Amino acid sequence: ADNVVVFAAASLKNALDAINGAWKADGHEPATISYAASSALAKQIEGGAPADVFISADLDWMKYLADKKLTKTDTEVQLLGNRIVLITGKDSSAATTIEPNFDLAKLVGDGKLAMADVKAVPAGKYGKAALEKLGVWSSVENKVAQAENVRAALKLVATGEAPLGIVYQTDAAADPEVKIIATFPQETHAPIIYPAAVLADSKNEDAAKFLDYLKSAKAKPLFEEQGFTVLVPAN
Amino acid sequence: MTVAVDISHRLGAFTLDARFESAGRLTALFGPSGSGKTSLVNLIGGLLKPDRGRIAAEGRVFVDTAQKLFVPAHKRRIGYVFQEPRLFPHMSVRANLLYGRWFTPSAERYEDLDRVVDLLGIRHLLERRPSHLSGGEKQRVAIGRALLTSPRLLLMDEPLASLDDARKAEIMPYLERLRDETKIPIVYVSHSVSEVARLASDVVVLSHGKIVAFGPTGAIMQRLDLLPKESQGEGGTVLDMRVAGHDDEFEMTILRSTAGEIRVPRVDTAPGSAVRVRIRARDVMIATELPRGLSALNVLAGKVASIDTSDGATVEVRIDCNGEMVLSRITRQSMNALGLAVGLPVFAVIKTVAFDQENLSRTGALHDI
Amino acid sequence: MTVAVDISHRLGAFTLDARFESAGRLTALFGPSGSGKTSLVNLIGGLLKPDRGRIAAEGRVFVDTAQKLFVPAHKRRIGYVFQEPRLFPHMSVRANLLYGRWFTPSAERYEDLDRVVDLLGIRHLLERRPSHLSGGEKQRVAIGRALLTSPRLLLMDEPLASLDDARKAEIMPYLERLRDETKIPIVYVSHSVSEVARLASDVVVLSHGKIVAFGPTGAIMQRLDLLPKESQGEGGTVLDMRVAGHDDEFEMTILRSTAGEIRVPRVDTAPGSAVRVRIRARDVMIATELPRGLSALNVLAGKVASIDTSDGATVEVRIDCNGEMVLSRITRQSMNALGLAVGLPVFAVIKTVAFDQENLSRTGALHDI
Amino acid sequence: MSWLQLSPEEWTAVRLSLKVATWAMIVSLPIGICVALLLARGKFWGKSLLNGIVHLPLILPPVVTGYLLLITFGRRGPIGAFLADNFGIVFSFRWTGAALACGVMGFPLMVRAIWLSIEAVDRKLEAAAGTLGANRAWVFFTVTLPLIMPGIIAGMILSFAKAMGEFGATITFVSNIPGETQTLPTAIYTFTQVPGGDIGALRLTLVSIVISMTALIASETFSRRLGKRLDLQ
Amino acid sequence: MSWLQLSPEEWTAVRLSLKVATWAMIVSLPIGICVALLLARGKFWGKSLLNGIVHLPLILPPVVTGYLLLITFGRRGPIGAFLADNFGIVFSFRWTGAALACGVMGFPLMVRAIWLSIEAVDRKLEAAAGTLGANRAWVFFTVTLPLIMPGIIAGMILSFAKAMGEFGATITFVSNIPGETQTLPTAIYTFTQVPGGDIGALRLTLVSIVISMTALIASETFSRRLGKRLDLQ
Ligand SMILES: Nc1ncnc2c1ncn2[C@@H]1O[C@H](COP(=O)(O)OP(=O)(O)OP(=O)(O)O)[C@@H](O)[C@H]1O
Ligand SMILES: Nc1ncnc2c1ncn2[C@@H]1O[C@H](COP(=O)(O)OP(=O)(O)OP(=O)(O)O)[C@@H](O)[C@H]1O
Ligand code: MOO
Ligand SMILES: [Mg+2]
Ligand SMILES: [Mg+2]
Repeated sequence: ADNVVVFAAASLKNALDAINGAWKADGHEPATISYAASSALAKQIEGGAPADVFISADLDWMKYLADKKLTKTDTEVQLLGNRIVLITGKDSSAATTIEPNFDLAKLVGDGKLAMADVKAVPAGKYGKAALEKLGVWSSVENKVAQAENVRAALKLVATGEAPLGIVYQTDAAADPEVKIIATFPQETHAPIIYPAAVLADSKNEDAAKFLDYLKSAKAKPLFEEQGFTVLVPAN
Repeated sequence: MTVAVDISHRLGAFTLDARFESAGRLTALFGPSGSGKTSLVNLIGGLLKPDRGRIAAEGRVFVDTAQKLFVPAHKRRIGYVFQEPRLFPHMSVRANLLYGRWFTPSAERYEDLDRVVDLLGIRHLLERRPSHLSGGEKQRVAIGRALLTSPRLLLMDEPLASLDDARKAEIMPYLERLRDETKIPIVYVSHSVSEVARLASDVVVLSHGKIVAFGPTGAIMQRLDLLPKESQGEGGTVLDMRVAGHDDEFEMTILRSTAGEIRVPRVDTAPGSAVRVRIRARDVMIATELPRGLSALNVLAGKVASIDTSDGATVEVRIDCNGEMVLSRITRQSMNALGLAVGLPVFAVIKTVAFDQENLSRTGALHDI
Repeated sequence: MTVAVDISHRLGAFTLDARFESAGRLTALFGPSGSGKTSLVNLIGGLLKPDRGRIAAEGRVFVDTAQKLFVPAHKRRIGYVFQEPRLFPHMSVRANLLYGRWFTPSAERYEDLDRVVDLLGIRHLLERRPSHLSGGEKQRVAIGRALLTSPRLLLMDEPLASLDDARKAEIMPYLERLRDETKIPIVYVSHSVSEVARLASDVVVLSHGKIVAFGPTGAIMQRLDLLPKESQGEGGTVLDMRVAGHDDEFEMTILRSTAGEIRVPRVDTAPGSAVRVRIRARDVMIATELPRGLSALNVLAGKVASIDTSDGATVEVRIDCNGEMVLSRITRQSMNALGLAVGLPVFAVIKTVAFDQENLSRTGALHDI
Repeated sequence: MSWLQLSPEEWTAVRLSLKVATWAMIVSLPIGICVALLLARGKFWGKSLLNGIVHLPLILPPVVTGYLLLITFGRRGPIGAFLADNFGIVFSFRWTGAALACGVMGFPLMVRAIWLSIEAVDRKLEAAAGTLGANRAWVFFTVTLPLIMPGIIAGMILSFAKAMGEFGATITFVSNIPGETQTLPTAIYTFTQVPGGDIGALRLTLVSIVISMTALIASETFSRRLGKRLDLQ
Repeated sequence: MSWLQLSPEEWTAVRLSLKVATWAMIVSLPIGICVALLLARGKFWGKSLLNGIVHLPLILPPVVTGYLLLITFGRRGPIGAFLADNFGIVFSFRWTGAALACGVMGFPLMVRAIWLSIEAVDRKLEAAAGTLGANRAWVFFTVTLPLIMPGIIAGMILSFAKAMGEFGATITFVSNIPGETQTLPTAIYTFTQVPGGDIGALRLTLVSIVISMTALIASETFSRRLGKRLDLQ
């Protein structure tokens, strides 16, 4: 069979590359994985991209495709979970606990709070929802620096441009230039979920197999190594 | 009809209005700076489209605004030597020279590289780029480039202006041959009376965009009033004579016409062939008795036909030598001393060395009819 | 010392080696196309840096490679009329003309726009762009632009080549005045023997990048061998004479030098002032008896000093007129007929109208020392 | 046509984009002219290096350029810190930073255009100006500069247009702060990232096109008129 | 220096980027020359429109350009479908699409460079060639084209460099498929999206710089040699 073509959110690269290696080692043709922003991938699928599997960084873009009947809805699975955290530079002494109405504005001071785009990028949307829930959004709204994506927000903190930032736990854990002040409680925002599905136009019988492989016990540690929470029970 | 022009054209505040039909083989355009010579040549060459009018050459109609006819330059089979060299900077001299050949059907090529290169003395420059040439060298290459298209009409805008006399002397006989043997009609712009007198069959005198005189060279050259005051000494008589024989001992040639016989430094042509002689008015003395013991060998007998005293110190005397007019420019004082008057029999005395090469030229039939 | 040059410089395969010190006020560079005239002027003007050597003008050292001295062009206070016009295309004629004035300290300005514009006849062009000018018009603007810098040294590379005789006749007296009154030294490139004879105090003859002759104009002009064969008729004697008086009736001026007295068309200068007279060798006849009944008014008595028969049909006879040499070019046949021999007393006979404007020029002291 | 109605925030982005593009263009112009002169005329060690550096923003993915700007011109970056401490010039999270990013991204385009024009200048005219007494600076301002106007105008319009479209480097360097660094392209980007944002993206894209076309046509007209005045054809 | 070692997949990206940039440059060259000629010399209705369209890729955020390409040249897009059905030319998610995206993004830069050179051509030389018998096509190929070589070379290098750096339009149009559409910039982007990817991004960035600098220096050398050969100064 042909290689499985996977369209995956860019933040999954490390984990998926590792899993793809394992998949190959198990005697399969390696998958061809295209990493880009979920939005771009979704629109490309809409435009006829020859992809077999889509893994989005949020539910919205998966729903976008599902509404257009471009996914095999029965294959859709909520694959991974993540957490958002409040970070600061590694030399900073800033500390706080995240609780309703905590004084984030004071902590940010004259600086900026780096986040991914709060309207467009999942990490930004989750962060904004959490801050709203905690009642501090309006006090920091005009101190937010929205980056193109969560990695760029992380960079802003790592380089000291911004004293604080809200990013995924997966990114923060791996960057020695930053440290995590606190993790946002799960209930402050919608669950952070990476859904995956086989696409309607896919004719490759390996597609479903690859998706199954992602849910397998072999994949689980490789995801967890990168800080993701695997949401599906190992089969 | 070699060249027939009847156009008007505006350029900014300047208006060119020209109408002439020249049957001559070399039509000179003569006139002061800014009088419209280059514009006229550009119109003939197809670089300008006239606002109104018609241009034809050698029976081919180039432009006729009434019929909305405009033959583009590249179909006119002309060779144009521009006032400035306009060489292609990205090509060697050789490539510049050969450029036009691509477009000349080989059956119509009458010129070849070797001949032109030797004529112009540019063999050592062939591999150079134009930017590495001197002013005169560029001009010579430009002449060569136009000649090597083997054109059916040659347009030359002051082609010799930046050349020294030695070069000019080499190129002019070539142009004569082109005119007489290859029978390529030539339109030639020049400020130099002596070039015009030597080469032209017909002269168009321009001033402020208008034609103030047009006619055969001989007639125009006698009208000293047409020449700028400063060139009047250069004007004079143009006689078309025949070789009567050669004097080998003194390396002289004897020329004859109805005006009489004159001796000039040897001209290498067979007896019987036609030679044009230019006699500057200022080179002609007048004697009332046959001079003796004098180094001037040429004496033509005649009668004073007219005296023009319009000018201050000098007068112009027209001497009728057996039907041919010879013009002389002498001082009023001499005129008085000699007691000249219309009808007086006199001798026109011309120094032989006045006929140096630039005043002698072999000619074929200068007009086509 | 007006101009002192001692340089060598290579350009591709061409090598220029020039060494001369001219004390003259107008040094002409004369030589065939490609002989290195423009290169030499570029070296003096600071557009080229010589490989080796020294150039000084009017006591200012411009280049001295030994001392690693190089004064950039803009500090040389020169006016340079290039061989091609090089006008600024983005400026009006007026702006072109006035360009150099910005850089001339007002105390040193001796030229003003009105005067130059009238001299050159370019008033109607002032608001135009250079691209809308004819060839000769461009050249005139270029001359004006150089003059209006009120330079302390004027370099002119064939400035009059594309101008008609009338224009030339207007500009030449102006250059004479500049040379004589304003005392601006001039380096002047020309192919025209008559321009050189009229204007130059000294002549540098170049050939293949070498100086083949250098000296005062009079001396060079007598050496017909230096001239290209075709210009030899133009060469001859240059006599510096004085005005002895005027003949108002016939509008003549009487000039005198030790050679004798000659009459020329009126020259407007006071008795006693210096006038340079150029006598073309071909305008001088030789008579063994005093001519009678002849329109040539000027007769100088002398003795044959030498006869040069190197050439075929013509010979050059040098006549010693009381210490001043007058050169004559006559046919060998005439020589034989007259029985000329060295020592024979003869008369040099010159037509008066041979002295038209181009052969007469007012002169100041032509040399500085 | 209510979907064409711009929100106040979008108006702010439009104004900001104009400001950023204009400043990027104006400030990079003199530098661009100098660098183009150096590249076209200079003979010095490291010319290839300079040439390479000028072209870097073209060669690098914009995000990388933005990141490089961040670590050099950012608050902690060597140049950024120096400028902030000594001149009070701060780029990070300011519109000035957006202008810097846009200027840098458009710089190679501007330099190339001017460079090409400089190479087309007839140096004989400059030499002529020298003989008339003009020193190098005068020659430059009175002869060279007017003659390279077509290249300068082309360079300016390229720089301006690029600034109107620049997104990657800007957002990476100064992020996307409404009213301060949110330019039209970043606003458009935001729209493209959300399902259903296409209309908004289209609206802002049209605005961007209208502005740039106006600038383009104005520059052409100016250029043509200048060309006529200069008789450069 | 083992971190400088490229993985096989990265080598593929390098090769692909070279291929894409080269094709983008080569294919857009003749079109660029024609369009530049039209803009510089043509007098026709809609010239401003053409000018505007040429500049669009500069003005629009690259993501928008990519998106526009996707909906016109994609499998379901009007032009894409037409080309695929009639000529078998497919852009979507092929390296050809990446080349198209890069070519389009570099097109305004190329056109401007050539345009500037065309305007600097002395039309009197073209007229002279006409009098020598050359028709318009010959004049173009023997006179105009050699004289605008500096602009053509500049245009080519700008197009090539832009293609080496183009990211936004490419990833949006043809995604980031290893071996097919994953060029150096998209590979770099992917590295920047994951923790620990910086080294990889740096490695590929260096590769990109080395390639582009080589191209740049080669073009300069060629241009200079040509200039000497042409005596254009
Ligand atoms: N850049 C150059 N490279 C090589 N040779 C050159 C260069 N410039 C001029 N030459 C050569 O140097 C010689 C002298 O040139 P120059 O321009 O000084 O001549 P010129 O005496 O002014 O001639 P003309 O009367 O034709 O203007 C010529 O043979 C010319 O071919
Ligand atoms: N493009 C133009 N726009 C306006 N006037 C022009 C243009 N070109 C030429 N002229 C004017 O037309 C007149 C004739 O120019 P032309 O070039 O034909 O003169 P010419 O007789 O060749 O002079 P020259 O002997 O100086 O070359 C001049 O007065 C010139 O100023
Ligand atoms: O090429 Mo970009 O992708 O300008 O921002
Ligand atoms: Mg003319
Ligand atoms: Mg010269």
